This record gives sequence, C-alpha cells and structure tokens, in this order.
Amino acid sequence: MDRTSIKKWLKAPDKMGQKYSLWAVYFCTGCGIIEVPPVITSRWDAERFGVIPAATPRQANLFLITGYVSLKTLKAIIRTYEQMPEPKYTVGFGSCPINGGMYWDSYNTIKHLDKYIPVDGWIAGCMPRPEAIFIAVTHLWTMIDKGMAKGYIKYREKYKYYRQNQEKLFGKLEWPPLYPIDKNEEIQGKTDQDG
Amino acid sequence: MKNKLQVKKGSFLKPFKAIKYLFEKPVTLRYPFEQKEPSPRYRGFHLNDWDKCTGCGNCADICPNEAITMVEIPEIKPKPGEKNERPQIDYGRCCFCGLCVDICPPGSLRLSRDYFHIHFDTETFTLLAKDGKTDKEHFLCAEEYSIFQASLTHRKKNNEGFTSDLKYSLFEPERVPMPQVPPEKRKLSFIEQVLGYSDEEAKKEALRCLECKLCEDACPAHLKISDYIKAIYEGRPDESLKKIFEDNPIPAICGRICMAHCEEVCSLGKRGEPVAIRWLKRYASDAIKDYKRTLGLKPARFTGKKVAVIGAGPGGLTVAYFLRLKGHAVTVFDSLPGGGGMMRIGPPLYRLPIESIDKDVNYIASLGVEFKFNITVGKDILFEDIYKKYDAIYLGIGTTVSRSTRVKNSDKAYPALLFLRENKIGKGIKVGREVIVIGGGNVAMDVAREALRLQHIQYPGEKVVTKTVSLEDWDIMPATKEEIEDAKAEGIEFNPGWGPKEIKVEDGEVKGLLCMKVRSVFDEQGRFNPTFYEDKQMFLEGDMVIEAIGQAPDFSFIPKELFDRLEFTPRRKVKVDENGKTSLPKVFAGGDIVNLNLDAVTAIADGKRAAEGIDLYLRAN
Amino acid sequence: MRTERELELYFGPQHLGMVGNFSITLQVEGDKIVKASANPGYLHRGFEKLMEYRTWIQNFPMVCRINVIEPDSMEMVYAMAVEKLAGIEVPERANYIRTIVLELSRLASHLFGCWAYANMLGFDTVAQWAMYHRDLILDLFEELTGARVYHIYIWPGGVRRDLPEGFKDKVLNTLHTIGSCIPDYDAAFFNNRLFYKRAKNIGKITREEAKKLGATGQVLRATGLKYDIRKINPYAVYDKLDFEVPTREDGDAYSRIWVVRDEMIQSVHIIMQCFEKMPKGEVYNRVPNPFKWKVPAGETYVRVESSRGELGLYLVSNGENKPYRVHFRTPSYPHGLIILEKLLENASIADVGNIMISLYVVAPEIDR
Amino acid sequence: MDRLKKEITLIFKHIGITVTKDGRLVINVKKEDVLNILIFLKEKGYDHLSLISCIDWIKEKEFELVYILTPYSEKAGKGHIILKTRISRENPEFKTVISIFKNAEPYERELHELFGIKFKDHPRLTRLFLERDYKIPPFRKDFDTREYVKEVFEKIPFVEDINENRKRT
Repeated sequence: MDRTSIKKWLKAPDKMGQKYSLWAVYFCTGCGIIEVPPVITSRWDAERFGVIPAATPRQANLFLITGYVSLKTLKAIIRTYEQMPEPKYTVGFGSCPINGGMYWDSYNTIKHLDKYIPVDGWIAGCMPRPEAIFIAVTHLWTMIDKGMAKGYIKYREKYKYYRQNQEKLFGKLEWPPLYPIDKNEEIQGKTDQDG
Repeated sequence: MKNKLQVKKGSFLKPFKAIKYLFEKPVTLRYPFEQKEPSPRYRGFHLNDWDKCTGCGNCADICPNEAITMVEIPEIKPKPGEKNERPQIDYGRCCFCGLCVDICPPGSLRLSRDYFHIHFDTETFTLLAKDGKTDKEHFLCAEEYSIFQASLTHRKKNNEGFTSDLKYSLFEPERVPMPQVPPEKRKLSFIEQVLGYSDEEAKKEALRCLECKLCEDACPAHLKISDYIKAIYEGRPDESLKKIFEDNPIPAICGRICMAHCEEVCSLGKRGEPVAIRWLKRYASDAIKDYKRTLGLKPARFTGKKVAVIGAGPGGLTVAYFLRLKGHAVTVFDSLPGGGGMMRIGPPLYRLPIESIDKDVNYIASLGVEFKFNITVGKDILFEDIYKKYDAIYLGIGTTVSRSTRVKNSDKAYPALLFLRENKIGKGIKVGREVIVIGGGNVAMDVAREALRLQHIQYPGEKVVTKTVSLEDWDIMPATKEEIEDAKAEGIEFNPGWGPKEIKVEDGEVKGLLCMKVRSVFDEQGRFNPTFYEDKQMFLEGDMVIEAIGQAPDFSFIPKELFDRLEFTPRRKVKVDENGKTSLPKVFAGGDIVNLNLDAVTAIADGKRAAEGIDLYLRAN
Repeated sequence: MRTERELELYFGPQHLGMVGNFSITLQVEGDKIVKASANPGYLHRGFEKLMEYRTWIQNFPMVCRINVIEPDSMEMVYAMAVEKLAGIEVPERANYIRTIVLELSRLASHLFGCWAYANMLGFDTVAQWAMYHRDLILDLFEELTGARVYHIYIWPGGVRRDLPEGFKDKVLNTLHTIGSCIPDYDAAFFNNRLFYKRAKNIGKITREEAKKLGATGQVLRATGLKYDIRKINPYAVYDKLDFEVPTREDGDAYSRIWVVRDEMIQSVHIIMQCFEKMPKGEVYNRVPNPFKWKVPAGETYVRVESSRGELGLYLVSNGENKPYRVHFRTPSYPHGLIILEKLLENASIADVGNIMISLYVVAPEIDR
Repeated sequence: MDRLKKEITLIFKHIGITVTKDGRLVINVKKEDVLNILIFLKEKGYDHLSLISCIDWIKEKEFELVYILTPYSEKAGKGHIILKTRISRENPEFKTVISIFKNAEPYERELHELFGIKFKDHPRLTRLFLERDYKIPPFRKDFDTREYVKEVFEKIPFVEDINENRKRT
C-alpha cells in the first residue's frame, strides 16, 4: 500500500470499503452470465478484485446486468435492484442493454436498460471477455473514487420518472413505490450526505 | 454388462487426494499483471482501411442487427466509382459475428483484437471504424497503450484479428466464364467471338451481384444495373429488359461494345472479377426475341412538333426513341445505308454483328421514328432546309474524319475509318501480307484484328503478320485490357513505346515504317505532347500501313453563317448547356462532338439528356 | 385440495439454488413440495419470430445465441437444415471439423454442468477444476473460431475457416491435461461417498415415465435406454467413428451425472479419432450471394444430439430469401417444463436445485 | 416406411402421404383424424412426440399444426414422421393430444400463447413466456415485431430527457 492509497483510506474510508468489496447479486439475467462462472472461479478469480457473488440482494452492492433483458426479467431486476441497500452500482454487460443488440427488433426485450433503472457503466462486447469485466471493475473503482457512480442517487432523485417508465411497460406495478413519489424535491435536498 | 453398471458407493477417504493441489502452482492468471493475448483470429472491434474502402455499404446491408450505418464523410474526395461514405458501427448493436468482414469486397473491413470499451455514457459506443493507417491519434504503439485506458478511442496498433479471406468470402470472386470461340478458330473468319450466356450461366452470374449500386453511379447513362441484374437472377429477362429500356434503347449494341465503365468500379472487381454487367445486358436483349411485345410501350399522343436528328448513332437513336415516346415526330438522317452510325462501321463483325444493330434500330423504327438513310446532310439535303423545316434539331454526328500522323509519305497510309468502312459496308479492301497499324487505342485494336482476319481470308495458309505501333507503353495504352489480351491471343505483334517517323516507300509501294523510341508521351501538365529519342530508331517491314490515331468531327455541312455562331469549348468540343442545347437556337448536340469520352454509352447519356431538353424546349414554345 | 398448511413459494429467478434465469412456483407443505409449476419466459426473445425477419445468412449469428452453454449444436442444426433444404454439399473435411467442434463443445458444456452440479452439492474444489478445464476448452475455441462463447463457426456449406496451424497439438495437449485429471475427478467427486449420499435416489424417474414425458439425452440414458441420435440418425461423421453410448440403470441424479462423466470420456475418444481420420481438402462450399439467396420451398426436420438430448429444428421455407417458420425443439424443453415438475412432486425444498441441475435444464433454451 | 405407408392408407382414408428421399414420412390429414392416427402411430412404435409446431399460412387463412414423431427404439425405424393438419385461422381451436402424449402439454401451451390457438380440454392454458398482453399473438404473421418495437419501446423516453427536454438518438 503506497502513500496515496493510505491517504485515500484516511480521507474516505467508506468509499475505499465500498470499492474493494463489490459483492455481486447472484442473478443470471441474460446470456452474459456464462462468463461470470469463469470469472469467479480459479482461472480468473474475481476475489482478487473483491468481487464475489452474494446470496441475496440485501448483501450485495453490485448488480451485473448480464446481457439482454426481457420484460419478465426486467420486472425481477427492478425488484432486485430496489432490494439492494445503498450504495449500489449497476453494470450493463454487452451490446444488448445499450441499444438492443441482437434483439433490437424483438417484441419481448427492452432496448435501453437505462430507461428503467440507472446504470453506472457499460461493457462493450458480445459477450464481454473476463478481462473486460476486470477492467470494468477497475473503472468502477475510479468512478467511486471520483464520486461519479451515482446511479442510485439518480434513481432516488428521479424515481418518479423511472417508475413512470416502468409502469408504461407493465401497467400498474404490484409493489409500492420505493420512495415517496410526490416528495421528490425533498429527497433531493439530502442526497449529498448519503453519497 | 450388468456388473459393470453396478453403482459403486464410493469412498470417504479418497477425496483427500485433492489436497495435493495445494502444493502445485495455482492456475489463476494474475490479470491484469499477467496478460493473456487474444487469439490471432479474435473478433473484436472493427478496423477499416479508408483508402481501400469504397463506401459500397455491403457491410451495412448484411448486418443482422442494423448496427452499421454508412456515414458521409465530406473530407473524403471519392475516386470515380466510389462513395465518400464510411461504415459507422454501433457497439450497442454489434454482435461481433464478422459477417461484415466476410462480405467486404475490397477487404478493407477487418476485426481487431481490441475488445475493451467500458464507459458510463452509451453515446460513446458508436465508432467510425478506422485503422492505424488513417487514424494516428487513437491507435497507439505498445509503449503508449495501457489496458486501463483501453477503449474505442485508445487502441493498440497493428492488432489485427479476424480478417477477410477470399476463400471463405460470402461473395463469389470469380466470374462465370463466358463461352468464346478460341483464338485459332476465330482469327480465320468474322464469326462472333463471344457466344453469350445461356439461361443457367446468366442466372449464376447475376447471382454474384451484391446490389451495392456503385456501378449505377459510374455508368454515364445511370442504368438501373442492379435492378436488371436482379430480374435476370429471378429468371425474368423481360422485366430486366424493361429496366434497361428506361435509360438505354440500344441494349443489343451496348451489350456487346459498351466500354463498361460499370465493371471498372464493380466492388467485386476490387479483389476478384467484376460482375459481367455488359454480358448480362446482352443476355437480356438476346433472350427477348421481340422487344415490342415484351415492352409494350406506345408513343404518347402526337404533339405536333417535328424534330430532326442528324446522325443515327447511339446518341441519335436515343434521342429519337425518347422523343418519339413523348409524342413528337422524329426524323433521323444518316449517310450510311443503315442505323448505328459509327457502331455500324467501327466495331468489327466479330464483336458486333449487323443483325444486332438492326434489332435495336428496327424496334425504334417500329415506334414510328422515320429513318432517312443514305442521305448526307449538306449534300443530299441542305442543313438550312432542315433548320427551317423542323422545330428542333439534334446533332449527333460523331467524329467521322480520321486524323493523320502527317509523317513523311503518310498519304500512302490508309485512314482507319476508311479501312473499317470499306470492309464492312463497302467493296472490301485487299490487305497486305505484313500490315502495320499505328495506334494503341480500341480502334487500332479493331483495325489490327480485322486486318488479321482479312489476311487469313485472303492468303489462306500463308504466313501473314499484323503489327501495331503505339506511342504509349503497356501501362498507359488506351485500349482496354480485354482487347489487348484478345489481340495478343490471336497473334498480333505489339511494339509499344515507338513513334512513327517515316513511311518508307519504294516505287510507289509501301516497304515499311521507320520508328523512333518515345521519351515521353505527356508533358508536365499532362497534355498530349510526345517527345522522342531521335537516335534510337527501328525499322518495321510491312506492305500496308493503317493509321488509327483518332478521329475528328466534320462540320462542313453547316453553313458558315450558322457555324460562326456555334460556340466551342477550349478543347474544341461543341459547347452545350445542361439540357444539351448549343449556342444555336433550337439546335441540340451530344455524343463525341460534345464529350471527351468517346464512347457509345456517354453518347446515350447525352442523348437522354438532350431528349429531355428538347422536350422541355418544345413544350415551352 | 389445498390444506391450510400449504403455501406458495416462489423459487427463482434470483435465488441461490437456481442456475439460469428460471423460476418455479412451488406449493409446499412444510418442507415437502406438493406441486411445482415451472415458470419460464425470463429469457424469451422470440427468436423464431426474429428469424423470420432475417435472411438465411443473417440468421446464422442468431441461432447460436439460443443456447449460450452449447452454441455449436445450435449452429450445426441450423446449418444442417439449410443444407438439406437448399441441397448444399458439405466437404468431407468440414464434416470432421464439425464433429470435433461439436464434441469439444459437448465437453465444455458437460464440464459446465459438472461445475454447476458440484457447486450445488458443495464440492467446491471439483467445481473450480471443472470451470478451469472448461476455460481451457474455450481457449481452444477462441483459437479456432475467434470468440470464446459465440463461435459462429459452423455455417451452411461447411465451416467458416480451416483449422489454424498447430491446432491439433493444442487440442491434444488440452485433452491430455483434462484427461490426466480424471482420476482426481473420480476420487474427489464421482467416487466420493458424500456425492453418492447426496445424489442417490434424488429425482428418480423410471424408463417408462421418462419415455412418456418425452425425455431424451442423459435423462433417458440414465434409465438404461440407449437412445442417442448420433447412433440412430448419424450426422457429420459419427457413422464413421467408433464410440459407445454410456447408460445407467437407476434413473436418478447420481446415474445422470455418471452418464455425463462417461460421455465426456467418449467425447475425448471421438475427438482423437477425428484427428486421426481427418482428410485434407476444402472446408467450405460457398453458399450463394447472401443478398439474393433464396432457398427452395420445402420443410425439414433435422435433429442432433446436443449435450442435453435431442435438439431438433423444424424449418419451413416458402422459396423466399428468409425462412417462413423456424421452430427449435430443444432438449431442455420437456426436461425443464414437465419432467422437472413431475420430479419435484413430493421432493423436499432442499433438493430443488439438485434435481434441476441434474436434469441439465438450460433456461435460455426453453424460452428461446 | 413404405410398409407403414401402406398400412396407414389401408386404415385411414382421405389422407395424403409421401415418403421423402431421406426416409421421412409426411402425412397430411384432416383435423378429425389426427387423434386416431396419433394413437395408431404410437402403437406402431413412434412413441416420442418430438415437437408440436404451428405454421401461420396467412394467405390461405389457415394454421397448420405439425406433429413430429420419432421412435424411441430403433426397431420401429430410423426416420421420423411429420403429421400435418390445417385448422381455420379465424377461430383457431383444436383438441389437445395430452391423453396420447403427455409431453404435448407445454408445446400446446406455447402455441396457445404465441399463436392464440385454443386447445380443448387442456388442463392449464395459462401464460408461459410473455409478460405483456399482445392484441395479436406475436408469432402470427400479421404481428409486425419491428412495428411493435417502434410503438412500445421507442416511445418510452430516457429519464434524462424528461427534465432536459432533449432527444437522444
């Protein structure tokens, strides 16, 4: 550990803690999940980066959206995402969540994931290689350091719109809103301390 | 058998064998400190060589995800027959299948072994594909490159991955061979050299076309090439012919002698052989015996206007055809006994049989165009009379006077046009045993090959030889490659890089040609201005010399007071506006007297333009 | 018939015991499952509809995406169907290469299954080995095809590129590495008493029942029926190769995984034989221009033995440049939808993952 | 296969049978005969229902149901049988074949969902794959998925755009 990183630890221990213990939700959302088992097992060993799969979303703060997202999965993703404690980060894998990818004309997959939940980073590829996943993790570190990975804050602030978009697809959602929708402005005020 | 399959209950202790792996080297790759190179065939982000890319857009068409869009790049000045569009790839769509690589005809699109792009902004995921050659900024050498910054704009140089291979390409690089009469046989007579495709062959050849439409831009007349080829592939030559007739009313002629500018730019020709567009047009016109019934076109109601067309060459025929369809009365004057103009006398019979010309001309005549053959304007009928009698006049007179080398004794040489004309529609000419043809253009090739055939006919079994002398060396010889190859195959001798100095004459008989070595053909400004090494000389023996070094138009039929008002461009071509109209009132012009491109299809394009101009003009008045 | 003690339990898609994006609704009474109903569709993309919108060649990068674990058999079945409809011949060497690729991918898929199953039963060490060895095979695929997962390699007319230089040695090296670990696998996993205890009599199905429910693949072979499409309807060059169809008698999870183990060994033998017998020559007969290619009207049903059972493709062409109807018969379809439901009845909740993975249910294949 | 063909033509009337070159049997039957012929074929050893598929012949306004049968044991033969029948497209209804082949259940459920074919006596014709409601079942030929994507997914705005009133491409 060199001086800069000690400094960082002293300055913002919470950020450093979050950075080096990214626990991923155990949720195989799409075909990109096929590269996750190699990543978390011995050949590539994601634990060196502090990434391990967590049993439930309550224990996790990293959500890997691995590939295309069908409507049914999106519902599960939203629920899982809302269950995760803050701070939480999402990473979109591959082409499909960015702009539809292979399934750009499918009636059952969504084309832009960031219309429904915030996404902090995207990895190009179909599928992304394990190496790209690691580099993505290092990028996420930098973003956390610089305070750029603020997807969850955005979700809180603009929850009204996210919920709107979600309900455009599913009709009325069966679970209650995560944040009070009418008092959007109030929430915005106190975001900074939480970040 | 049963025993073998009996289930063993296994052991509790044996599994501890696995402990031995504790003492072995771990298999973990300590990435990113220990890096693993992707394989040489890896399919990563795209590379595109902008110099090779033609902008044909096949990659965009084949992409299953519509990830590729062709973006116009204003900075690129496209070469003729290319577009200034380049593929832009959306990595929010791309599935890295590499179909775009396998369809890329010039092989400019490749996939690299870069695959890192991690970003929080989805708009960074589109990329105008370039490679290290054109883009020095974003392609870095190994020292500057770091995988932690790697992205679409921070890439490794020379990191080629999946590249195109002709053997496995999605297009067929080789043409369906055209059945031809072998050289030994064809040089003995004027039998048509190319036999034409059968239905099967035509379909197979039409199947090769990728529909990128580069050819349609290159064709002076902008024929709807990919459409008519598609119709041939679908087994409907009638449909194909209809498409052709929208822009070109003489397919039987054009399908044989067109210079095929389209084939020069065909994207398949970048690495393989271009689609045989000309032969397919010929197939369409040959497959339909009766144009009139197939096309079913009728002239519009008579407008009351009369148009005179002087010259029944390709341009004149086109004007006549289109104006007649628009309902005007058209009269065509020509001094030859039949239609076709230069096509009738120029191309030898083995390339363009008279029947094919007549097929096109007769169809146009059947629409109600009046042809007056064997009438020389200025001699049999005065231009002034025509000028008074008709509402509009089209000059499609072409170049009818052969140029001469003007070397010593050049009056003993035959002009090429006289030679060709006499052979085809005149009394015929007795050729010598050793013929020398001066010139390196297509006319020279025609003359030489025709002379060779005449030699074989007139001196059967004897030793005869035809030689050509041209200023230009092999690389800049103006004749098409195909022609040169055919001529060589028939045994014509070439002497490129030599200029004529003197025709040796003894007792009034030609004995040969004295030549000088050419120093350069063009001067520094690129103008034609040959210089010679006076000391390097060569004597070619021969008893007949034909000059085929170009032709000039003959305007002598136009009265002086009118001719003086006719404006010319600096390069001695008739000046016309965008409607084909000359400076003389109600006179339009096109073809060789207007264009620098001396070929039939340009004349057709001019004719089409003039027909529209004349129609506009007539309707306005 | 619902008693008061019964309650409904949603199992998946986000659940530790679930491999893949799949869910099951369980009616449980205490620990016992009364009724299970599978709830697929989390990965439904409407492939068969999308393929009707794409040309014959454009579909070729599509098909492999249906099953991420074993994309090659998908490519194979599509290529076979198109070749049959369009009457395209495949060069002999290409057939050998196809067989090698198919067997390598079977090996990779089975190792993935071993990973999942070992993980599920708590044999983490074996799981790590299996995943490592699968990764070695993916390296081979990368060398051969240019991608780790979606190979897009077997296409109508042959294969996309010839074998790269030195590929044979690399394959044999890798197979040797994996093969030398088989005793370790056996000791630590297959012959482990704990494994026996955890897998024996779990998810048991009789042969009659399996046939009735449309089982294929190891689910059927574990009940003792020698049913293998490579033997019945040989494709590629399987009729020229010498291999066995391993079976077991009991029809439970333990037997299924043993069948998988034996199949892996057969796969290795097949690959070795292919390299021995492979002739030299062309590997690709060019298909017509993709923009104009029209496949003659007709219909066909072709099937191959994928790593999980019968993979079929019903393909209809109406003579256009696009397929008229595509329908994949995927092996996981009956396994995951009715056999799973059947086996889960009266099982305990703890065994759900165990049974599901032992059936080799691959969710994207069901949903398509 | 030829023997089987003879046997079938003896028992059933008005059916079209062809044996293809590669030893497949293609049978076209009226919809009333399907169940009987399935029972017959099952007894003859074609005891594995590989697939039930459906083709939407929109021009002829008909659905074609396709049953593909293969034998489990090699004794019955090596090929497979494609059994086809047509039902009307306006009112797509058919009888379930679960009583003969138990594994028909999910296939019929799928066809019900994706083509809108009702199978009488099917125990659970519930949703299988889909989440949203579709006016036209999505696998029918008149359902244009590209149109649908434009109408549904592309109309949903980006969250950033709602506030800033900009349009992302």
